[in-house]
Amino acid sequence: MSMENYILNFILPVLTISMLLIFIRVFKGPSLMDRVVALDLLVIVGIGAFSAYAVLYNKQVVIDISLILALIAFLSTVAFTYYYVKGDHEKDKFDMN
Amino acid sequence: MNSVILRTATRVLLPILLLFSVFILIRGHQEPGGGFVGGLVASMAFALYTIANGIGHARQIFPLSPTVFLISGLSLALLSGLVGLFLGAPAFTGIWGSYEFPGIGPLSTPLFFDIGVYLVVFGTATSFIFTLKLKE
Amino acid sequence: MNAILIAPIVFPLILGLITLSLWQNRKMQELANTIGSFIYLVIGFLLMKSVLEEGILVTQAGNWAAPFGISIVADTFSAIMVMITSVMAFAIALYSISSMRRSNVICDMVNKREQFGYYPLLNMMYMGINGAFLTGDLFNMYVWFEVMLISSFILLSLDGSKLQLEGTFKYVTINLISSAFFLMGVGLLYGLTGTLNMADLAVKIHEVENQAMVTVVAMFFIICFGIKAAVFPLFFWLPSSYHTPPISIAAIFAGMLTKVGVYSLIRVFTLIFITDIGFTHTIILWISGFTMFVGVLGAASQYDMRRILSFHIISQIGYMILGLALYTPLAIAGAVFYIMHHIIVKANLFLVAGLVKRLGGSFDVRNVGGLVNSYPFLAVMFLVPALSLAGIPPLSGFWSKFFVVKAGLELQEYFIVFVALLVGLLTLYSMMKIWNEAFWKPDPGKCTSEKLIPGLFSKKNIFMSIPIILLAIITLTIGFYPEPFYQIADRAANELMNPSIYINKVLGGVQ
Amino acid sequence: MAIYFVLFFLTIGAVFILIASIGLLKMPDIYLRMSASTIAGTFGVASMLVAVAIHFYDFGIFLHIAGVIIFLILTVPVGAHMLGRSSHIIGLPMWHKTVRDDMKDKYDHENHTFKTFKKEGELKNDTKEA
Amino acid sequence: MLNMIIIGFLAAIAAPFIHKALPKFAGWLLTLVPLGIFIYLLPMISPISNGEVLLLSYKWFPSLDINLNFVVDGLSLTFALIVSGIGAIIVFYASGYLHGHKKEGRFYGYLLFFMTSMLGVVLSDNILALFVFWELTSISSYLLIGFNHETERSRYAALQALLVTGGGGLAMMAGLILMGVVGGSFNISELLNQAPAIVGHSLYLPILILILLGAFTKSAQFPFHFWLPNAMEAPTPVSAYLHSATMVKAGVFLLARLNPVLSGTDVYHITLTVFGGITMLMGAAMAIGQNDLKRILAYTTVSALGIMVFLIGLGGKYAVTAAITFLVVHSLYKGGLFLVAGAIDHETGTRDIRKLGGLKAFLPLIFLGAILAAFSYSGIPPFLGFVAKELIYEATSHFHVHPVILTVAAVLTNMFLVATAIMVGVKPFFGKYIQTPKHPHHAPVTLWLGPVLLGVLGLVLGAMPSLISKGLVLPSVAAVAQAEGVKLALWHGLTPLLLLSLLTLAGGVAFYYLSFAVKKNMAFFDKLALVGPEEWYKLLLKGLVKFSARQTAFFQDGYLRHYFYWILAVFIGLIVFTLFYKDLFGLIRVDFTGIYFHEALLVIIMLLAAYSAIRAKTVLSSVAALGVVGYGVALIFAFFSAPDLALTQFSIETLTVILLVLIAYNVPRFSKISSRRNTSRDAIISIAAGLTVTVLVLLVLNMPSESKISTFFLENSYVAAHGRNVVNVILVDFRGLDTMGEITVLSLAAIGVYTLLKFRSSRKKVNVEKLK
Amino acid sequence: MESLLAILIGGLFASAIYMILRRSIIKLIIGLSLLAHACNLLIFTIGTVVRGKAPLIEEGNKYVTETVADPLPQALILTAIVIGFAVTAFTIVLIEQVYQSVGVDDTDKLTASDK
Amino acid sequence: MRNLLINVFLAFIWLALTMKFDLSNFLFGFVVGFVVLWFVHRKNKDEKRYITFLPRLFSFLWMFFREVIKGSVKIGYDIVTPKHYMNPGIIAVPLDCKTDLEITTLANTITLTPGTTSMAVSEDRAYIYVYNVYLDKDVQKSIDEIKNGLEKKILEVLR
Ligand code: NA
Ligand code: NA
Repeated sequence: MSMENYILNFILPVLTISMLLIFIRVFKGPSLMDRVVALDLLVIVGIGAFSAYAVLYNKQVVIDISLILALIAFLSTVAFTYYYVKGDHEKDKFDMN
Repeated sequence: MNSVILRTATRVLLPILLLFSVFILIRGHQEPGGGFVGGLVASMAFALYTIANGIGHARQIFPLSPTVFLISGLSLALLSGLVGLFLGAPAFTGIWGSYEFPGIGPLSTPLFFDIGVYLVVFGTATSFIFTLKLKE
Repeated sequence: MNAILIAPIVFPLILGLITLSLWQNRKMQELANTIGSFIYLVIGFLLMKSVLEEGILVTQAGNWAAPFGISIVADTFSAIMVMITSVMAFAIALYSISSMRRSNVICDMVNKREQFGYYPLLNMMYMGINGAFLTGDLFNMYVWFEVMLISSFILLSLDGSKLQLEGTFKYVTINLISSAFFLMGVGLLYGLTGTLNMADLAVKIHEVENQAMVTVVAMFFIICFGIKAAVFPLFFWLPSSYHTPPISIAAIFAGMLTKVGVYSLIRVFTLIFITDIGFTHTIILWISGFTMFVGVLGAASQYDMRRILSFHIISQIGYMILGLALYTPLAIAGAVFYIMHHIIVKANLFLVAGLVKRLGGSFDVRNVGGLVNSYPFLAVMFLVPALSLAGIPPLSGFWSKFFVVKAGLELQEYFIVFVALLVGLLTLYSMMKIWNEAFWKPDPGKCTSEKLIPGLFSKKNIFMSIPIILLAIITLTIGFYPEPFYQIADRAANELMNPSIYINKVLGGVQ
Repeated sequence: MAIYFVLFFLTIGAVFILIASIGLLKMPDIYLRMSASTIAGTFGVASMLVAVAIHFYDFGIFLHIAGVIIFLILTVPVGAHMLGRSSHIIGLPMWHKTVRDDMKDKYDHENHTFKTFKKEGELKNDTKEA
Repeated sequence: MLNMIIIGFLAAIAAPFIHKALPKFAGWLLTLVPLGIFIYLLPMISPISNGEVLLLSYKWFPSLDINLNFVVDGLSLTFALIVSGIGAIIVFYASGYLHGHKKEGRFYGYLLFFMTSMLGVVLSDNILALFVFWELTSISSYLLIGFNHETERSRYAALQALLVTGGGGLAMMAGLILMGVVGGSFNISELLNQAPAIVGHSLYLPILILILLGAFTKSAQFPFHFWLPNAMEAPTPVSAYLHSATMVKAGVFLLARLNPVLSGTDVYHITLTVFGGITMLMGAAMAIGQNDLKRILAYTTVSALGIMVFLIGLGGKYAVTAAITFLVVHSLYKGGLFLVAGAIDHETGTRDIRKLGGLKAFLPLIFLGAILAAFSYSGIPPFLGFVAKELIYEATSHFHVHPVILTVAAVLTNMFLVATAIMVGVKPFFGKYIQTPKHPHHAPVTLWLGPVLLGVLGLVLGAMPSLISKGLVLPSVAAVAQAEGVKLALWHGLTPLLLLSLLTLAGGVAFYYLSFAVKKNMAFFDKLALVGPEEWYKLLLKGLVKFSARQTAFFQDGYLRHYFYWILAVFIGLIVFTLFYKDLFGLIRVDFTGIYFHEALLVIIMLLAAYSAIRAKTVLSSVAALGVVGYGVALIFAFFSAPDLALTQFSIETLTVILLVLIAYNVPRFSKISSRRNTSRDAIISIAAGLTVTVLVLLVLNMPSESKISTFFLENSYVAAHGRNVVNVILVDFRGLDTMGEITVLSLAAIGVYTLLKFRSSRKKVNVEKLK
Repeated sequence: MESLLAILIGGLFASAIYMILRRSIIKLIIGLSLLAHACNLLIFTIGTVVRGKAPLIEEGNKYVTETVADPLPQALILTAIVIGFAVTAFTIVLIEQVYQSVGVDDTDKLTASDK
Repeated sequence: MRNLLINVFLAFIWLALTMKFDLSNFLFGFVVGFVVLWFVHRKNKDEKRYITFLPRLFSFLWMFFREVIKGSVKIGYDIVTPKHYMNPGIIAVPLDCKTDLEITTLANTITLTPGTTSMAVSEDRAYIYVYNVYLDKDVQKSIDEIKNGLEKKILEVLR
């Protein structure tokens, strides 16, 4: 089994299965924080996938994408938590089904 | 957001990210990146800083109105587009300097155009942030 | 030549930037905008002049040869549109001066508008409009559409009243869907032909192995431009929104924006999608009939002047589209002529409506009355565009209708001609309804402020009156002296009917 | 030889990411989910990046990757911290088997800060066995 | 000739200002305009009577062969003289009638505007120029009928007249264009030569019908006659001028003018005769039932117009001569009688003949004008009316088919007319004086001069018919019938026709007395009116408004999603229809080979996310699912060689989601507001739309273009544009203009967001201040 | 792969349409965003869909040496994404304003401008 | 800190001198630079700290690395097995760190270590609240673990 095949048939599937699981959490919530954690993780998985891609196609350019992805994930987390705390918490109770 | 951890982290991150954004901008012509992403990164850095340190602090290190960035960005892009026109070529003709600056390469109208894009994106995103912050 | 071609796009942007940097200084903004609008007017005329003298003008942005870069092309049709836009811009610039100074009548918040970017937005909208007119690239047209749209979104919502927000909301959402269709159409077309340059598309479209697919893709453009042009049954955004903004904005919208859609329809359906005319243009024909009819009927039950006028836009769009559908030189010339006439007349009617509101106190014709006695000159200024819209000879509207009807009769499309004529009659009915109510009927006394309001030529209203007179004079000129205007329209039509002229000019270097 | 290292680190990373994802789904409260997800952000991604570094074995790329890792080290914990902090401020419920909460009722809504911890007095009150 | 027209219009525009400057003399002064034109036209009689035809051509719109070509022949000159001559009298009359009226100046303006337009109609040789003037007469008529626009009835009548004549006009326009297209010219003088071609053309019938629609509506022929009596809301001078003497005859004029082109077929003659016959009988009969002076005159005008159409329909030299003569007579006496009616109204304050009597003593000169007109009207020798009536009977009795029926109809009509002549011209002046709202004084010269002049003219011309016979009537007949006319003569000897005339008079007197009985049973007529054409008009208008309201409520119902339904219906409908029509479904190829597991899974996740965005019960979960879709798109970009796109998509998606959450935070939960029926319908629609798009993509993928312009970018990106990231080079160089637009949009969005929020907040502040 | 993407595009399009047809204002904007994704993917799919062949010229080369992805659709999509973002941002804020003025998340309550 | 920069600078000079820009050469250059610095500063009391800085840094990193792996495996095991071994809780850990940088570094290190998360710093900066998934029966033991472990190492590196 070549490295390409290994990545294509093991690494990437594992990562996408992770995405599926994360997605379930994104959808289930129940609170906004849960979704934020999940989306955050989703971006992390994205970075992982990009790393695998960099190896797979021998393209280094994806690395910098990772950096921006990390920045994005961080920004969204901070923004969400910021507004979440600022906002009216009572409303979130509706969200806790 | 009164968290010393966040505050400290963003203060450390801001210069790094701004530098990184310029890096993204400059190398955009050769590798993935460019003015748009660069501008976004810069504004994200700024957004982080604003959220963590409050709009007052942010205003202190960023005294210009975002509109100034919009106007200067658009003007720069437009001017670099019109340079060709003044030289008798069609508008938006790329003009390249001969001297190769280290790390940047030759100065060129597409580069300035991209810088214009960077400024506009930065101005727009910052304007969003400030407006939404003001809204509270 | 390069400069004059790009100027209608670049200059409004420059003006927009200047006014934007004068954000808080109303006086300076007004001054800059008025002077700028005049320069813009000159640019519009210069472009027209160059095109008339030199034929189709082309410049390749970025100096990249034709199908690769973005071509900017001014044929007679584009030049006409650009010129009229500049005329409208000038009229609106003047009208804005006093319509905004007098804040208490039109809207409490109106005098704050400049502070919220009224002039920059207006100018950048012109940039988008002109871009759409001048571009020779389909995707670039999408970009200009968006420039135009987003400025119009903001302008539409500028006062932020509830009704306005609601109107804007509908306008925005429907237009976003239209943009999506545009984008999909461009994508599919690129897949089929591998190019975006419209001239190149016109060539490559014949090389598509399955021509039927071209026809399918053409439907996307009928839909997306149809929405922008407000044809049946895609017009709903227009009557929902056009009556909500301040009148100077409503006027420029009513005059210009739908015409951009019509322009684009005419452009692509005379240049690119002409491989299956029997199918595509028949569909357009049906659309035009329904558009005319449904639009005019929409107006019949309305009482708000702006609503009546809005519905009439739709019906008049039908005529223009009819010209395209008939697809003969006369018909296309008729459509072009119709556009010229309609922009001027419809914008003027909105401006007059603004004066009626100011002087009579309401947009609702039931609440206004007796204006023919209190403001006889205003009455004349209403009658000119109103009768013109109704197609009363020899005003401009008559000729427009005449060309289209004649073309229809020559093609033996009797039914559509019947619809067109019937709609003409109903238009007359609507216009006279406004006249009967607002001008003839005794003042119902519902708006008591009348005594306090100075006349048409008072210092406070003079800048509102001047553009109205200006536009009325244009209408009368077109009406009484149609020959040169027809010559130009005919020239435009000839170019449109013979796309090879356009194609050769644009692709000149390549082929 | 290097290829095996690459594969090894990739595998480690992918597996830990998968585990973190499962944890995210399985854990009973937000704090635990967060804790589970951190392992992906640190261990998982880091090992994958190491794999990339080994694969290219190039100084420029090494610098890039070091940059990414440093950046992650700077941001991931801050993000997690913010998540935890906010969740607690809002009062998102903790798992019923949570044994202790020293932060309870420490939040000062006016200054958006947490009051200091008083060891003796409050320790007993706050200690509660589930 | 053009100068004349231009002067007329200029005078019309100047009139209000002249009146403002010289309120006392404006009327006198403006009378000079029509009078001048009349005098200018008079000398042309002699060349015309020698058979000459003057053609003058002014270029106007040569590209479309629409030019101001004027023709002066018998027909146009006769009409032009009537228009300008009576015009002069009317303007003069109006200066007294409307003396001191607030809108007197405007009135002159309208009147002169009309007169000039009418001159344009009768003098035009170009049918389109004619149409232009024709419509102008409609508009001026509208303005004049609505002159007393404060009353609802005036406005109603004005609009009615405009819509009826305007509608007919539009039909006529189509007819004229068709005729021009068929005949190859818009000039009547050229079309005359094409007559056989036009008559023989398959479009002849539509042309005829369309033109007749124009003529019939303008000339108030059955069933379009109803607008004319209503038009009597106009001031009396207007009624005298437009609605009896001139404008309403435009239709007759047009028929006469186009007679050489269109006549000769059975359908032409039968249609004109039948409709003309019905109109003349009906108009005359209805006139009997009226009590209002002006309404009586209005219905008799309808009848008279019917007679003229009837005569043109009969054709032949007798009929046409009769028509032309009757036209002149009618203009003289009807104009006079209207002026009389106006004077009576002006002096007494009423027009109800039941309330009028014995005015002879108070208004002697008016009486003179009235009785002269009435004699001419009744066809009593030696008045011109007698000459005309004789000619009519001559024409009917000599007609080759059904002479008896035609003659009986003509006689009957004339009997009614005689009766009305007595009602209008005799009844108010004789008998006992009845108290009227105003006590009649001696009428000023402005009021009596006109009627007397017209009455005397009727007498003089009747006594010496040769005065107009050679100069006007015969050339007119030549123009209309392309044949030698009948010379006018007062005395034909003791013929059976004279007997008919006597019978007519006797019958007229009898009908006059019978009329009182008829009027007592008006209820019957009122009921009849309920099924008449005016009711159709009302129903049509009401129906229009109702239908419009319904239609608008149906289409423009305010529900955004219904608008989307329409758009989608068009989208799916058009595309699917085209796909079927062009039989493209067979070309779909689906190929699922070469897909990696993770790619498929990613697609599945995205679809699941999209689905859960739909099914989500809370806003946040929906937004989060949307975020997943967006990240998925970015991953696809990244997987398939678009790193720049992936970067952008990731950042943009995050920003969008952040924005959405900030905004949507106020909305706690989606309420379940759509019914199950709606949701399933929408589901079907959306799936259909989705399938359509999928099919399209598959189809396009199966027929990719051979060459793409991108090769150029790949080859030149580095060499010519010094950039290795081709996408970026395209963005900033190859297609920099796109990016220019793009950043403009961005800036605008920033301004927009600022504006929206800022305006809103300042508005809120205002509200708060108001509350305080 | 293109076929799969075609199905994805259709699915996204269908979801977008379904969301747009809902009465909720918020769902409408979510629908519009989905629509934008569908459009971008459509253009992307119609360009060349290849793995690991970004349209970048290798350092030291003057041209691309192998078949790479079509750069033009990518540039178009990039422009479209940015424009879409700008418009969406404005729309989101607009929708918030509309929502605040109506108070209910229901487009059926927005009929005043048509009455 | 200054010396670290100087060391890196020296490494770069080494790269420039050898004209061989790769990772191993950089590391080699770094070592050479370190040796040079050691040689220069071995008598200077203040500067000498740098010489021990690296060992301390590595010691900290090693400990951190160990903790990360330990925590990851622990939680990973917990996740993949059906039974829960978790005993979570929030504890207040008294702080010796004083400056922003110290506190932030400690907090981030705590968070980066799987199983623990710094939730907040108290107003007076006397305590850091830490969420611990595997709290010891004796809470003090968990507190000490942080205080004697990470905090000590960090302060050693930073002071
Ligand atoms: Na476990
Ligand atoms: Na942790």
